[in-house]
Formats: sequence, structure tokens, C-alpha cells
Amino acid sequence: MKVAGDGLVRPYGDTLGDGRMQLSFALPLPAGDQAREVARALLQQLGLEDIQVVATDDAGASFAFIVAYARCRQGVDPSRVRVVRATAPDMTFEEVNAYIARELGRKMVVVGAATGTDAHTVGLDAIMNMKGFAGSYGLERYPEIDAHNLGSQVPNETLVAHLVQLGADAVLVSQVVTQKNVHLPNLTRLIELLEAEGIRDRVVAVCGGPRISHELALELGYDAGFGAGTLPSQVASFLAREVVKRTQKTRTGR
Amino acid sequence: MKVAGDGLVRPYGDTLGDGRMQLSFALPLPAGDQAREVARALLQQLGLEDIQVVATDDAGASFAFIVAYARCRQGVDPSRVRVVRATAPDMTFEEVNAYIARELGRKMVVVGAATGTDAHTVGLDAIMNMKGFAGSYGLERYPEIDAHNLGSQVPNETLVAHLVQLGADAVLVSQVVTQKNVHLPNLTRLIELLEAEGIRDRVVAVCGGPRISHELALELGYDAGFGAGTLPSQVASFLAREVVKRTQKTRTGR
Amino acid sequence: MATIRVDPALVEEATGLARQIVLDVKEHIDAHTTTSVERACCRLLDIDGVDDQGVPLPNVVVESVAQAGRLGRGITYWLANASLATGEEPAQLAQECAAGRLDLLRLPSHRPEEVLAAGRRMAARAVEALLALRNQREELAARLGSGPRPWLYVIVATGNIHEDVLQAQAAVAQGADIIAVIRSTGQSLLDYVPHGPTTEGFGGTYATRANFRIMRQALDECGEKHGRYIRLVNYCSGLCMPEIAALGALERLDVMLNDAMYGILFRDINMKRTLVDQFFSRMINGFAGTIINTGEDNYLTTDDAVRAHHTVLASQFINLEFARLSGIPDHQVGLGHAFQVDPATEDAFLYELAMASLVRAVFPDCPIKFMPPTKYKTGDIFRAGVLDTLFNLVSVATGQDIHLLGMATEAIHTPYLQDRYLAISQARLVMNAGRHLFRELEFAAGGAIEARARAVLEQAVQLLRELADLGLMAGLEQGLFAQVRRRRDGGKGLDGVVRREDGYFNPFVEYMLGERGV
Amino acid sequence: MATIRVDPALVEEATGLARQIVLDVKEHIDAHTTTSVERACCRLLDIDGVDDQGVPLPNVVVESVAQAGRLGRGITYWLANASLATGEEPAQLAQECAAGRLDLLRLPSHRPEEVLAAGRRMAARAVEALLALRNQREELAARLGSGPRPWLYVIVATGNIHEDVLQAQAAVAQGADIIAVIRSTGQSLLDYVPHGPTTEGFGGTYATRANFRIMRQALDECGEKHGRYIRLVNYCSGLCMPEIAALGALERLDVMLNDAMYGILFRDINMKRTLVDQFFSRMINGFAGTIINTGEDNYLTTDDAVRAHHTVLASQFINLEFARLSGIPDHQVGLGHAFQVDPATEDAFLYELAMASLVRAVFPDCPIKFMPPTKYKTGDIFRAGVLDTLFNLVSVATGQDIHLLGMATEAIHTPYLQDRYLAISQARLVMNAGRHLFRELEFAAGGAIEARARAVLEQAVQLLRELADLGLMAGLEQGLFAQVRRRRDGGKGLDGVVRREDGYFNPFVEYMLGERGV
Ligand code: B12
Ligand code: B12
Ligand SMILES: Cc1ncc(COP(=O)(O)O)c(C=O)c1O
Ligand SMILES: Cc1ncc(COP(=O)(O)O)c(C=O)c1O
Repeated sequence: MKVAGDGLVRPYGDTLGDGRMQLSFALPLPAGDQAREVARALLQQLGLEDIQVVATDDAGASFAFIVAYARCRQGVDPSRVRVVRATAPDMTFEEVNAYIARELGRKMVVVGAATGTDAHTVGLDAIMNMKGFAGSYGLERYPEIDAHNLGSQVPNETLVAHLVQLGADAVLVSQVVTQKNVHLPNLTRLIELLEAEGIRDRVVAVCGGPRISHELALELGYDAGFGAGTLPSQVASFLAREVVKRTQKTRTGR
Repeated sequence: MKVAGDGLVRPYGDTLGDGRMQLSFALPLPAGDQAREVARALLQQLGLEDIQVVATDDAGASFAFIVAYARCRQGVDPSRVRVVRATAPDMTFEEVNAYIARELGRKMVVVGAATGTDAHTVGLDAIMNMKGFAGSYGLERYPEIDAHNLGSQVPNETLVAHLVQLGADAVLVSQVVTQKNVHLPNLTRLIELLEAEGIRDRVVAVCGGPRISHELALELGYDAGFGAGTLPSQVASFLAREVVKRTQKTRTGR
Repeated sequence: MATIRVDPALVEEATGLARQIVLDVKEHIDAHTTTSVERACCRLLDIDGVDDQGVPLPNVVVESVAQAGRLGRGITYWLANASLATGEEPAQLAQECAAGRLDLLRLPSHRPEEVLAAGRRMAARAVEALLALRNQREELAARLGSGPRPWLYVIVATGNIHEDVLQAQAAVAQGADIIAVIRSTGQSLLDYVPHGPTTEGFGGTYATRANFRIMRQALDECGEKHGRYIRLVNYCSGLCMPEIAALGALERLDVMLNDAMYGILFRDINMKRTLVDQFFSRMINGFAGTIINTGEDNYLTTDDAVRAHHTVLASQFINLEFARLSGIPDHQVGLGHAFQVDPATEDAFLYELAMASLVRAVFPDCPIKFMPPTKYKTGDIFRAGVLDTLFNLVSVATGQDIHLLGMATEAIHTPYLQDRYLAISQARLVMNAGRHLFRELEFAAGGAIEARARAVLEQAVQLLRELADLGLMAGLEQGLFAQVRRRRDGGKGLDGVVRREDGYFNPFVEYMLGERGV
Repeated sequence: MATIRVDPALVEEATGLARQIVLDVKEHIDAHTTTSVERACCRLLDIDGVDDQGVPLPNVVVESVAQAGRLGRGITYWLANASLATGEEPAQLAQECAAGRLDLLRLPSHRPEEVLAAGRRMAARAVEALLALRNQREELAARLGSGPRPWLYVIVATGNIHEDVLQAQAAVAQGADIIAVIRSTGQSLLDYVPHGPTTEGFGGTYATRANFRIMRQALDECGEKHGRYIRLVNYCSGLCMPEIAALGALERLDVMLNDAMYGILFRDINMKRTLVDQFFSRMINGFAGTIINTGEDNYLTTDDAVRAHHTVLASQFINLEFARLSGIPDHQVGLGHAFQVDPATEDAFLYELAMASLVRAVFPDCPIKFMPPTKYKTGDIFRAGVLDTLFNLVSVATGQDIHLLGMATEAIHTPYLQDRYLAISQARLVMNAGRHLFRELEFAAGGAIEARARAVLEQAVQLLRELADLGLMAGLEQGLFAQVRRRRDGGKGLDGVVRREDGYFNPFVEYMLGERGV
């Protein structure tokens, strides 16, 4: 890792610490000198320096499209940045199956769904289907996991009914549409229902999607959150460890 | 012009005042969770909100390439932004020639060059050659202008000698290469030589190039600066007015 | 010409098989109507507005008759009879029903011939209104011109129709030819059409008559200002398919998403309901001069394009035959496909050229709708721009007609104004630079591109053979399309399917299909 | 194949005319040497380092003999004689000269045959060293492989060789095959080669032997790590053309910008000086196995591409004949051209396909160097990305060999690390997606693309006819290339041209050109 003299990490253009950044945005002003200077003033307010407005295009209906380059003086001490990660190092396909067989002694029941009005199934399928994602097998492919994919637009109530009926160890919730934060109340609602049903402790609750972070998941009351590019093996490893921990705790009361 | 309630102009994503901006930069950190969180922290330091780091790509040699979207709360009051413009409204090709013939009574002598080590001629040619630029004729095409294009890599000293020998009314300096600010001392040097030669007041000094602004030109002691996309007609109008003003001042001593 | 050499015998066989598949379900279509078909008739008969609980009057009228088990006679019959009995027009009749002051079934029934004649008179007025709107479009398009093909198709989806108008105006100023207002998430599943202008929506703006009118008017002003006729698109897929088709026709919408199978496959709407609805909705669109668009792009979001191109072609043959059954001329059948081969595949660009050229060659008279890469885009908006440039080039190189612009921010958010500005200006640049490429390019005889096209056509014929044997409904039950299995009586909306009574009366079919009438 | 149908008779005529044009100046070349040719001999004879004023020893040695008016005998003669007289090797002799303790001309002159024999022995050692380096490259390239063509060529230009190394390593990790260290602004005009590693430069890094070595070593390590031989490029254009060619050969550089006319046209270097220098520098590059690159892309920056394409083709014919005169095999002659048609021109993409296919077809054995769009790029980096994607596609579709990557920030700054990352990853994506396009695409017989290619070839032949009539020097005086007029005795460096004495001795020509010797 290359940090400037003061130990802070800055953006890198073509020399260490030069802080070079590219920005673009539209302004509700006709393209021209004024739009260019308003863009410059805006970037100055962000504390940026050596600002070059390199494009002030006419984007139609008296809007200007701005492209700019600038230097960002600020730096970040990487050691003081909290990186919240969901999983310990992943176990392989074989290790997960061996771990479940050894520690749980029975199949791990996992139920997944895209809930509320969300009709996006490709993401959850990538985690649960046989084929999996980017060469990593989906949960259905794990002999020690009993995976149930309920598909899309599943109301929270229906999902909870399935969890009870199937005696689920874990629930996977996919939320892809995040416009107007439609996903937040929907995700929170499920946790409330699990608590009302008295099975919150018994079921490991995980949510995921391109705009879901582990931090957001924890805030919403989930045990973990997985974002874009997640591999099924990462999810399988986390679930196996979490479910085993839960069952041991209930068994030994610790 | 559409401004939010508080009269400030903000970037526009898909609703007035939503402040949406796109950023991209490289970080000297390997692509991964830490690079993503450092990028987020950096943007937070700029006062940006609702930060979405949408790409953390491996750019090779343990560099990460970041693309992000964020909301910029700051806004700018357009009326308080100083827009420095070089020219009053332009005169047409015919008006310039008529103005010079009427007010100056002789041809206006204009000498241009790309000075120092700068070998870029296309920009100055666009202003001075017959063909001109984007449909606007170059200065050579104006019957009332006697234009001399000295080409590129012309030392300041040689340029000044020509100005004296040709009795120039105006000098046009093109600077395109701006790496390591090589153009700043070179541009300033010409002004010093004009003063040393005692012809600074007699000669209207104009500089131009893709990264030259009117403000920078004034700072360096020029009478005007022209940036990317300049039309020859804008330059011809400015020169005609300035030269006439100068000759009247010298004539009437005012 | 970049027209690919295609075996005419295979095309003929595929067309025949598709025709047979469609005719197999014709019997089911002719034997049924649905709540949404009848609501569409209400719309055409000028029934609009909502009751005091906000329930649209077409729903009130149709529900009342459906609950009494008499919808099989056709709502137009009851309205015609009521009109004769009360002297009132359908609009007032609906108000009376809503107020509980009138029960269409409790009025004295006039002689059938009188009722049919009155029904035909009422229908004739709606039909003339549609013809007038159709002529108005043709005049406007002739006067203003329509810009070179492929036409640039852009979506707006802010949720607020007034903000949509602003962004649509900006898009037209930037060069867009067609504006699509994306519907709010899940509107497919609503069994009513929301009323009035709307300013709230998730991932889109509700399709309502008022929103249609607001946008159509704004685009007419834009068209005058920028000197070309701007077309407006909406989506009639879902439980209100015929009804939205009717509203679109009444407000002079130009293009309607109207796929015969999309609702079944991607929205789990019952197939019996969908097949009847699509017939009637397409009949209205055909008659109104509206270009329909079909949704084969969806097959390539849930399946790998290299493996699924033949399902797109097979589906296009079927969609075209269903359209012909509803009387739509080929030049109004905007068959859809998409640029969705995984860009990491070697020769991905050759696969795309082969498929786009094949679709162009097989359906020469149809205005083909080519849709952009989506699922392989990431947050790297610069890489997304490369995919869209390759897409733009294939589109102009293979003579496509309707070009849905790709957005660099596809994987991030619904488009910002600058996303559209860049998408439009870049598409215009590429298409101008490749203007006559379609005339100039050819593919090596017996080369890989030709071989790929032939293989896709052969596989499509194979799939159509299977479907013809099984029948469409059984084929859908076995998941032959998009690997999605749908049960015959499963999904939403079966309750809205009603067996036609012997005296079923729907004058719109007679007028709109004319002698081609079913 | 996207090979365009080209009239072989026209190609033959053009080649003949170019041959004649080159042979017309051969007499001038054979009658002269230059200070830089002789400095190159010093370099090959292992004279390196600088004196206490920092003047490079080759300059000290050559200046001393030139001022005495005896350079026409060839510096190798004087060094050989001095070696016989003192028993010292050229390197020491130079030190002595620099210290003022030795004057090469004041030593007893040995019998000519002895001097020539000694000179040949000294030269033989340098020639063997070059052959060893050439074999080393061939072994490395065979063992590591070179990646599929077109090779991705990337420039670094930070001014600091150590920072250049870091960015070059990143570029190789991203997928670059060829690294070019751009020279500092105006180095063409230096009549000496700066010494040692350099960390300051304007818009580029000084070309020095130490910088060559540092980067070559770094790229060898990269090559091992990433499993492909990485080629290193520099620029010998300018007043030190043969000398930098020699230094490049000694440090195993793989590609050298070495155009026969670039210095004259774009750096106003005297034509008599340039013609002699280019002959000797190309002889060294040819012998060392170095691929030369020619700079026809420059014609399209100062002139409109649609009007100037034929001047590019004519210049390529001439550059190839000059290269053949210097003994360079065709597969080492990297003829250059560029993607520079104004993108606002209708069918700009067709003009580009026509020109790229024409160059490919006319010079089948040459590794064609295709350069990116630059002058029509603006600050809109997204639009620039579109131009580069079209450029990348034409490159793979027409079978180009060396592909200089376009940068989205071309109009803004010298490339940042992320600019290169995006350029390389995007070029790899497009070229993989279009891998076999060259084999698959064809152009309509008699179509616009074919007609355009034929017109460009015919205009090129016409220009070559005029040049053959006028002679190259007169042609340059009349501004037949890049609309730039150059006087025969104008420009920089004429003072360095020296008439050869009868006894002119230069063993390198004998060794390197072998029996083809001039
Ligand atoms: C395919 C697609 C569709 C298809 C979906 C088909 C299907 N059966 O899934 C169709 C066409 C139906 C569709 C419809 C709509 N879509 Co859509 N669609 C997409 C598209 C192009 C690809 C999504 C995808 O498949 N990604 C590939 C998968 C593998 O990635 P992923 O979803 O991120 O999943 C990975 C991780 O997130 C994670 N993960 C995901 N879920 C979970 C769950 C758990 C538990 C775990 C552990 C991990 C995990 O693992 C996966 C593998 O790594 C995206 C754009 C894009 N390129 O992303 C838009 C997009 C998601 N859609 C969008 C929108 C707005 C819509 C519509 C609302 C449009 C409309 N108004 O009609 C409708 C909504 C329908 C509905 N009711 O939800 C927007 C969302 C914007 C936002 N920020 O909210 C996007 C981003 C497009 C855009 N730019 O506008 N869409
Ligand atoms: C063509 C070109 C060249 C050609 C020049 C040929 C020639 N005879 O001009 C060649 C190949 C020789 C060249 C060489 C180099 N170039 Co160069 N070149 C360019 C390129 C591609 C186009 C410039 C151009 O012609 N623009 C078109 C004209 C019309 O626009 P313009 O210059 O902005 O001029 C307009 C306005 O600025 C204004 N204007 C300009 N001058 C003046 C003067 C006056 C008085 C007025 C009123 C107005 C005015 O009016 C014009 C019309 O509107 C640019 C990249 C780009 N796309 O901009 C790089 C670029 C300018 N070059 C660059 C570099 C680094 C170099 C080299 C140093 C590379 C090297 N190390 O060898 C050398 C330098 C040579 C030297 N000694 O100067 C960089 C500069 C970076 C920087 N910020 O400093 C650029 C931006 C490329 C890059 N991204 O690296 N280059
Ligand atoms: C034919 C068709 N109808 C409708 C839609 C989308 O509408 P909804 O999300 O409301 O189903 C699509 C896909 O975007 C489609 O392809
Ligand atoms: C053949 C050739 N030599 C050299 C150069 C650049 O080197 P310089 O700027 O030092 O002349 C170029 C252009 O970039 C070129 O095309």
C-alpha cells in the first residue's frame, strides 16, 4: 500500500498523493460561461482545488452537463476505517458440507425469496440455484443443505408461514429495487414478523442485493448482508457457522 | 433557470435540488472492501452524503479504480458568481472590417505565434488561417487585418523582434502544452520583454489555448485570454475594439 | 446488404407452425371474454372517472354484471339495452350504477335486434373517434416527419408525471424520437387502472389516462418545436391489458408494449386470461394504428443469450401470428429482441451481428425493436458505455427500426438527465457514423456468422414443432419458454375469465376486425 | 475476409514510383555522413558517459574531428587509427579526448588497411553484441509468447522514469503488450542525448540510455510475472536519430519511432540531414530486429482525414522503400496510420473501415500500427470513450497489428493510471468480442467502401507520380505533404551534414547491410 508522507491515502492520478479526481453532473442552467463558473464554485465549496471544468455541454431543456477534474487535498488513514465484513474466511464446498454433517448432524434448512413487490429473481437464483454464480455452486447443489427458493414478489407473511412450516434454520431475503427506499420498510417488516412469531432467535436472517451492505443489514436487524458480486460459497460458509452456533447455544443455553 | 427553494443551484440527477453527482478516481490500495470504505470516507470528508460506491475495480499493480455517486448538499447562488468575459457582443465579419476601416483608417497588424517549446499550431491556425474554425473565417480572411502567423516553437525574443519590425497593433500567443505549468513563465516572459522594449502599451496582448482562461490571462498581464472553442470572430471583434481604443488614447492622450 | 442468407423454406415452416399454435388456442379465445376486455369496451364507450371510494366506474359496471353471472352476454349488450331503456348514454349509466340508483340487469330488456343496433351505434362513435386520432397521427407525422431509423427510444421513470414531462422534453431536445414512461413497479398485477395524474410511483410512473394525455400534449409541443413527430409509449401488459390499450388508443399513444406471453411468463398472470386479453388489446392497437412491441428481451435476462436466441425467434413467430389474428398489419408489429450476449464471450459481437441480421431478414416488414445490454453491466459506467456503443453499431449495421437506448448507469439507478443526454448524443454519433453500414456490410458465405444464424433458425423451428405438438398451454406448463413453468389454471386473474353466452355481443370486434372478424 | 478488393496494378505502380523516389536521393545519402551518424558509431563502439561540463563523450569526440573538417573520413577511421597508435579502446580514447590529453587527428596515421582491419574488428564486437541482444529477444518472446494481435500499445509520460516504471507495471498488469515512454517536449531539437536516469520532463520523459535500461529491465520482470514478452518503444526522431537508434539497439528496445520524413515536416529539421540520418538509423534498427514505426498519423492532425488519407498511403509507400533500402525486412516495418475522420461526418465509420482495410491489403507483410482518434476529442470523456470503442472495433475488424490505445482524457491531460486501466480493459473487451470479425466481414462488391478505397489508392499513385517527377526534396519544398513547405537548406541541423571523403570508412554499413551493402 502506497501512502503519502503523512500516512494518508489520497486519490492517485499520475503521481502519489496528487489527489486527482474526475466528476460529472448536470446543472439546471443553460450551458455557457455562467454554468461553468457555477460548477467551479460548487466544487470549491467541496474543498476541491486546482479545478478544471473540461466540458460544459448543452444537455437540452436549458440543462448543462459538466465534466471536471480537481485535486482532493483530504486523505484517509486506512487503519482508522472500519471495514465490516460478514464472513470469516470462506469454507470450500466440501468443507461446508463436512462442517454441517459433523456439527449439525442433519441437513440445514434454508428458505429464500425476493419479497414485497420485488420481481427480481436472478440475484437470489444466483445464490440458491444448482448452477450458482461465477463458478461457485448454488445452495441447492450442497447435499447437506435443504434449500427452498420461493421466487419473487413473496409477501413477508407468506415467507414467515413457510419458515415455520419447513422448520427453517435460515432465511435469505433478496431486495433489488431500492427506489424511494421501498426496500427498507419491507425488510424491517420481516424481522418484526419473526419476532412476533417467536422464531427470531432460532432463524438466521440474511438479506442481500446489489445495494445491500452488511452494515445496512445489521441496522435493519439482520444477522448479515451481502452485496453485489457475492458468491454462494460465502453465503453457505456464513450460514453453516451461524446456524451451528445458534443450535449449540440453544442446546447448552450459553 | 430552475433553482431550489433557497435560490441556490445544485446538481440535478432526476429531481430539482437532488444534488446527484458522479465521481471516479484511483486509489493506491488493492481493490476490495477496504478500498471501498476508504473511498466512502474520502467522499464523506468532502461533505458529500448518500454515498454509493458502485465500482471498486482492480486497476492492476495494487491500485483500485473507484466509481461513486453521491449527493452534494451545497448549492451556489448564480447571481453571486463572477463571470469574467473577454468580449462585448461580437461584431460580424463585415462589421469588424467596416469598424477598422472607419475607426483606424488603416489595416490592423496582428502577429501570432505558438511560443517557447510549444509545437501545437492547429489552435492558432484555427484563429488566423483563411479557413478559420467552425465556419468562422480566420483573421487572414479579413481584408482590413494584416495577419502574420509565425507558426510554432517561436522564442519570445524572436516574436518581439517581429512585433517591432512589423509595427504590430496586436500579438496573439498560443499555449497548448500546460504540463508542470510550463506555459506560465513562458507567457509572463513575453509581457516583460514588451515592457522592456517599451511597446507594451502600443500592442494589445492576447493569449489563448484549451486551458487558458480570461482570468488567467489578466493575471499574467495580458489584455485578454481565450479558451477552448473560441471563434475567430470573437477574437477579431475584441482586437478591433481594443486597438482602436488604444490608438485613440495615444492620439488624444486620454 | 448485411442481410444474412436465410433458408426461406425454414422461415415458411416456422410461420406455418406458429400459425397452427395460435389457431389451436383460437377456440379458447372465441369462447371467452374477461372482466378487462369488457372494461375496455366501457372505456371505448366513454365510461370514465371513479366512484366515491375511488373505484373506477368501468370496474363498478363490469363487477356488478360479472357478480350476477351475466358478463358472458357482453357489457355492451347491457349498456345498449339500458341506453334504450333510459335514453341515457353509457357515461351517465355508469354514474347511476355507481350511485346505486341503477342495476343494468334490472331494466326491461328490449328486442335483441334493437339492442344490437343501439350497441353498434354506440360502438360506431368510439370507432370513429379512434379513426380520427389515427388520421391525426398520420397527418402530424407526415407534416413534421419522423427522423431517420432506427428511432431513438428513451425511458423516463421519475414517478411524477410532471417531472417525467420535463425530462421527456430534455430528451427530445437531445434527439430522442420515442419516449416511454415506465410503469410503476407491479402495476401489471393491478386489476384496475388508477385514475388521474400521479406524482408517486416506485421505479416508474403509474399508467393512467390523465398521465397519457399530459405527456402526449407535451410531446406534441416538443414535436412542433423540434420539427419531428415524437412517439409516446406505454405498457398494457398485465391484468388490464385491453383496458390500457383502449386508453392508449383514446389518447393517441403511438406504441404499446403488448406481448402475447409476457404476462404469463414474467408476471405469473393466468394464461387463459392473458390469451383472451391479448387478442382484444391487440385488435384495439391494430385498429388505432398503434405499433405494438413484444418483450422477447426478457428471455435473455433470465437465460444465457447464446443458448436462448432460438427461444426469442420462436416467440417472435408466435407473437406475429397472434398479431395477425387480431388484424394488426405487419408494419405495426414491433417484434423485440436484445443485445445481451455475455461480453466476456469470445466473438460475442459476431453472435450479436448474426442474431440481429437474422431477425431483420426473417421479418422484413416488421419494425424490429432492439433493446440494450442490461444484465452484464456493472457500476463501471465507462465499461457500460462501451457495451452501448457496440449495441448502437449493431443496430445501425443490421437495419433495426426501434432502438431502445442503453444507459451507462443501468446497474445503478433509474436514468438521470445526464445519463439520457449521453445515451442519446452518443447513439446519434454512432448511427450517423455508420449510416449506410447496413447497405455495405456482408458476411463471408459459409462463415461463422451465417452458420450461427442458420443454427438459431433451425433450433427455433424445432421448438415450434414441439409447441405445435404439445399445444401452447401444455408447452407453457412444461417451461419451454424462459425455463419458467406455468400451470394452466395457476397465476393471477383466472377469476376474471368468463365463458361467452350464446348471445355474446361485442360490436368492437365487428368494426375493428371488419370482414376479417372472427 | 475483410480484405478489400484492391487493384494489384496500382499497388505495383505505387511501389515502383516510391522506389524511384527513394533511389533519387540515394546519391545524396551515399555522398554524406552527419555528426549524429558518427555519434551513433561512437555509441556502438562503447563510447558513453559525459565530460566534466556534462557534455556526452560522443559529442566531444565527433565535434573535435568535425571542427577540424575531417569527419568526412568517418569517426571509426580515427578511432581505429588511435587505437592502433595507443593500444587503447575507443572508450578510453574518448576519455582522453575529453580530458584534452588526446587529439585523434594528431596521432601517427597507420597504414589504411591496418586501420580498416582494426576498425572492422572494433565494429565486429558491437555487431555481435547486437546479434546477441536480438537472439535474447527472440528467445524471450518464444518462451513467454506475445499475446494475440493487435498488440495493445500504451504510453507513459510522467517525466520521472521511476514513476513511469510504476505506471508501466500497472499497465502490463492490466493487459498492455507494448509500453512507449513518450519523450519530453522538444527533445527532437536536441543535438545530444541527455545522460543518466531523469526525473524531470515536460509532457514526457527524456530518452536516455539509462532510462532505456531501467524500463527494459522492469518490463522483463513484468513479462515473466504475466507470462508474455512486453515490448518497449521509444522515439529516435530528431537530430539524434541514428544515435538513439544505436542506444535503443544496445538496450534491447523492441520498437522505435523512425519515420523518414517526420522530422522534416513536423519538427522543421533539415531534409538533407534527416535523409542521411534516417538511412543509418534504420539500418541499425533493421539489424537489431527492432520494429520501426512511421508517423503518418501526424498528417491527419493538421489536415482533414477524408481529404488527406491518400497522403498517408503515399507516405507509407515511401517509408517502406526507404526501410527496404536500409535492409529492414517488411515484417519489421510498422507503417502507421490513424482513426481521425471527423466523427460528425456522415458514414465516418465507413471511411475508417475503407482506409484501415486498404492499408492492411496493400502492405500484407508489414505490422501495421493503427493510432487512435485525438483531435476531435473534447473534455466530454464519455464521448471520447465512444470514439475509442469504434476505433478498437475497426482495428480488430481489419486485422491491424499494433494498436495504440486511445485515452478518454486525450483532450485534457497526459494519461492518469485509471485512464490507462479503462483504455486497456475496454480494448481487450472489444477485441475479444470481435476476435474473428476480420475473417467474417466483407464489403459489398462495388459498394461505397470499395469505391472509397480505390479512390484513395488512385490519388496516392497520382501524388507519387508528381513526387517522382519533382524529386522528393522539391516535393517537400512545394508542401506536397501535410501542407507544410520546407526549404532544402532550411530547418535545423544542416550544419551537421558532412560530405564523405573518398576514404570514408564506416564498417557498420558493411556488417549490418551485408552484401546488400550500399
Ligand atoms: C434483469 C432485470 C429485470 C428483470 C428481472 C427478471 C428476473 N426474473 O429477475 C425485469 C425485466 C423483470 C425487471 C423489471 C424491473 N426492474 Co429491473 N433490472 C434488471 C437488471 C437488468 C439486471 C438485474 C440482475 O439480474 N442482475 C444480475 C444479478 C446476478 O446481480 P444482483 O441482482 O446484484 O445479485 C447478486 C448480489 O446482489 C447478491 N444478491 C442478490 N440478492 C441476494 C440475496 C441474498 C440473500 C444474498 C446472500 C445475496 C444476494 O448475489 C447475487 C450474485 O452476486 C438490472 C440492471 C443491472 N444491470 O443490474 C435492472 C434493475 C435492477 N431494475 C430496475 C427497475 C427500476 C426495474 C423495474 C421497477 C422497472 C419497471 N418500472 O418496470 C421493474 C421492477 C419489477 C419488480 N416488480 O421488481 C432498476 C433498479 C433501480 C433501483 N436502484 O432501485 C435496475 C438497477 C435498472 C435501472 N438502472 O433502472 N428488471
Ligand atoms: C494535434 C496534437 C499534437 C500534434 C500537433 C501538430 C500541430 N502542428 O499542431 C503533435 C503530434 C505534433 C503533438 C505533439 C505533442 N503533444 Co499534442 N496534442 C494534439 C491534440 C491531439 C489536438 C490539439 C488540437 O489540434 N486541438 C484542436 C484545436 C483547434 O483546439 P485548441 O488547440 O484548443 O485551439 C482552440 C482554442 O484553444 C483556441 N486557441 C488556441 N490557441 C489560441 C491562441 C489565441 C491567441 C486565441 C485567441 C485562441 C486560441 O482557439 C482554437 C479554436 O477554438 C491534443 C489532444 C486534444 N484532443 O486536444 C494533444 C495535446 C495538446 N498534446 C499534448 C502533449 C503532451 C503533446 C506532446 C508534449 C507529446 C510528446 N511528449 O511528444 C507533444 C508536444 C510537442 C510540443 N513540442 O509542443 C497534451 C497536452 C497536455 C497538457 N495538458 O499539457 C494533449 C492535451 C494530449 C494529451 N492528452 O496528452 N500534439
Ligand atoms: C412486454 C413487456 N411488458 C411490460 C414490461 C414491464 O412492465 P411491468 O414491470 O409492469 O410488468 C416489460 C418489461 O420491462 C415488457 O417487456
Ligand atoms: C514518427 C514520430 N516521431 C516522434 C514523435 C514525437 O516526438 P517529438 O515530439 O519529440 O518530435 C511523433 C509524434 O508523436 C512521431 O509520430
